[in-house]
Amino acid sequence: MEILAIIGAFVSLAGSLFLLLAAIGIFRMPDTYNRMQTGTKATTLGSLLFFVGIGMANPSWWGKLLALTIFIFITNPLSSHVLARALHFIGKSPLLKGSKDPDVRDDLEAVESLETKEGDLV
Amino acid sequence: MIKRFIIVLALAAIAVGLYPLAWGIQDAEILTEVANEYVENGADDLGAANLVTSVVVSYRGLDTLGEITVLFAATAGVTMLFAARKPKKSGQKGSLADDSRRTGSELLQTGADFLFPILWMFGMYIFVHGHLTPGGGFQGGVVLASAVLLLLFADSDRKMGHTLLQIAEALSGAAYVAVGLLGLWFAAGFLDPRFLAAGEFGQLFSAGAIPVIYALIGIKVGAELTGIVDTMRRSAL
Amino acid sequence: MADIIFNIAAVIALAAFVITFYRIIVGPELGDRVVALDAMTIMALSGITFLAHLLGRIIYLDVALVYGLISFLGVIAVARYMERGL
Amino acid sequence: MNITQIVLILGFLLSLIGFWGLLTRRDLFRMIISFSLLDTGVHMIMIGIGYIKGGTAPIFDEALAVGEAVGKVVDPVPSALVLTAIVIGLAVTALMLSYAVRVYTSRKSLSIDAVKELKW
Amino acid sequence: MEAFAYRLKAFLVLAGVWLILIYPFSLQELYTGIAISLLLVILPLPGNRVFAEIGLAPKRVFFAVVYVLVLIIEIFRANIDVALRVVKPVLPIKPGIVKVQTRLKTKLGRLALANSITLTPGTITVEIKGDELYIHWIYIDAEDADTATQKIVSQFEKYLEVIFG
Amino acid sequence: MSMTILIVMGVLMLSGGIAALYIKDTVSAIVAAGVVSLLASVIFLIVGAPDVAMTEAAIGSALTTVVFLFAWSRIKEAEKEKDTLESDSAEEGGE
Repeated sequence: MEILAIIGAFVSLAGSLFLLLAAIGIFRMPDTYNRMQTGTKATTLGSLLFFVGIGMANPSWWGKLLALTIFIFITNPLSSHVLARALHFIGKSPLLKGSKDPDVRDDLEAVESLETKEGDLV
Repeated sequence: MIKRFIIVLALAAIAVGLYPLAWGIQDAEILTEVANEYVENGADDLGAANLVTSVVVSYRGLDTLGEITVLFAATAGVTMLFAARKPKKSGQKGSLADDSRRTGSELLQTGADFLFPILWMFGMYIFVHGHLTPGGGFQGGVVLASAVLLLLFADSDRKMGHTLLQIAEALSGAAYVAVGLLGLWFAAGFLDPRFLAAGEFGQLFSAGAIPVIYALIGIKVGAELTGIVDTMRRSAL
Repeated sequence: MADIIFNIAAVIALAAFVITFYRIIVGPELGDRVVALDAMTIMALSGITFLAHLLGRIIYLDVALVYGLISFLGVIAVARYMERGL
Repeated sequence: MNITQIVLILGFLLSLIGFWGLLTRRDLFRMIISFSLLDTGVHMIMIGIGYIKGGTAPIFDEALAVGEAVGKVVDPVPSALVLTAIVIGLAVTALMLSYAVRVYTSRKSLSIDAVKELKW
Repeated sequence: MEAFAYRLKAFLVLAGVWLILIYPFSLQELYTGIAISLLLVILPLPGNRVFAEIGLAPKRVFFAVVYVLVLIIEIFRANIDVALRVVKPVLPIKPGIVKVQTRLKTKLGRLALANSITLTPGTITVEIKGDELYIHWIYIDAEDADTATQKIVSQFEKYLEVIFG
Repeated sequence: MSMTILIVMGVLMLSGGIAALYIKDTVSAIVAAGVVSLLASVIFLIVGAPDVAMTEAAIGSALTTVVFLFAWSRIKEAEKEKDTLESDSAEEGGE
């Protein structure tokens, strides 16, 4: 039992490192889309590992932790998608300031004609 | 400038007045007399594992009844304040009625459809287990309301049947009072849950009528909060 | 032994929480704040499960479930406001 | 420093922030936000008063047996009061917000200075 | 008949979630869960029809298990990718939005595809219109739609096509 | 340990409260107020009131934010309407 708890503690430690990674990503990335990239992925895995670790230390808690994990796996990417769509709608460009790759622009034009841009609400 | 000075002065006075309250205090070692009574006898008395639930539903049940009345009054007030304005017909000059709202993405709609029954079941889980876990009628009602909200977010043109809401609200309110009266007739007093068998402590079917009362509160709170939010959504100015 | 490592993990998660909170305060736009809010609530979920472990009460996990639902709903509300769907 | 003290101080400070916003902001929306902060602060004070040293939640399960609860659990009464107070807080906030929207549609401004009827 | 089928599937899903929520099983909880699930299935709730796309054939279940494993491996890869990007002094990013094709028609399948794309290395689903997904990519490798589709979508599509029919 | 978490959460909560008053953008202020509620709910959990924590998370944070956002979008719509009306009849602009 003790061994399992120690393994769980290390798994939780790994999870918290991923959470820290997400935080650093949100801190460092230059624009909102990229912040979202690190924010979504790293927090999902980090919390998954954290829950697995807690579940190893307390084996009778598996049910609720599993429910939490499933719930996070459905909702977290979905909220990221909705947020990305909203950002795109209000006209945030996904490109960095310096880079103007012509090839990238080609594919973007299809997207940018997708919706009219009226980004004055925010 | 002098106004701001007076404000700072007033806040400083409040802070100085509160200072001894916060500073000298230590962690209490013993409960107050009333709380001690509840903690010592609450579990044997009512059979509910969650003492907060015992207090909310039974010991201070009348408070909760009044509180639900306040909630109802607030819902009525919000409806009145918004419904005084007739929504303009779309197409009229200068109106930005519902038709200019953007519908949610297809994925959000699918996700909302998929999550809706699960969230309702989760809400029911919360208010049925009100006497065993930290949940309860208010939290469960909010979860029900937020499931409906998710549908409204996904599709902003969705029409909601307010008749159904009102029926649910009225029925659960009436049933709440009826259960209270049953307590008056078959047990010690109004809202006394002991007219049903106490059951085995810690199981789902225990604590007399507390799960029933909390479920009714949950349905009522859910209907009222849904009503508030949907009124604020529908009223195109 | 296990408790020490769990505490270290919790401290790291707390540090992540604080770093993310920076974006809520200064984040130049609404979108950044909402991204930070989303990440922060997931971190808080981990924190709540840790608290449940620390205090030894399984019942606190119910709070975590409601908390997760709530973070989802809040983010979607703000996003839908941004794209004028509310 | 102990937990009761910290929670009480946090509650007081949050209430003071709410008061400050309520008195200095002129925008109705900010005033309502300040009010909800004040609300949270008051709830925190009430919960802090009910705390018992080393207390845990007053819910019996495997981790907390019925007989030995006294001295281990926090006061359930403030919890119950705050529980209902939060719900009422939401209802009051919604009412204030609909009032603010009405003020905006009739006065075309969200500033509190636009509401002159009750001024003296 | 069809209505009965999707109601049965919805019932099974709801009962499963209930059983997960109340993990230390007891008979009373089971009865309550069945009652609540039946109530939710019988009521004319808006979303129940979505559950019709869930399949219970053995092949589908097998593919679902494989798909979950693949997804978890991809999530680990994504996080290592994020880690490598975040800790470098100069951020190695070249973001942009690309368009990819999907063959999936079922609603749940598309939702699962979009969620998987969001969880895998460097991509977020921004918009879905008809057969086309618009994806924010943190480091654009391939500009044309076919290569991008190959890189991002195909690995999940082949499982999801079977799982959600 | 719980003391540390309590103090950190409290400091963050207070700074969130101040931010809610002084951020220019109103919707950002609403989000900040929601964050205050979320942190308050963690604090309630630490002091042994999970019922209150659940209620605060569900109502204080989510529904309050949603209600604020609905009201704010109604005001935004009214503003739009006012602008279009004003530009239509330029001689009689409001305010």
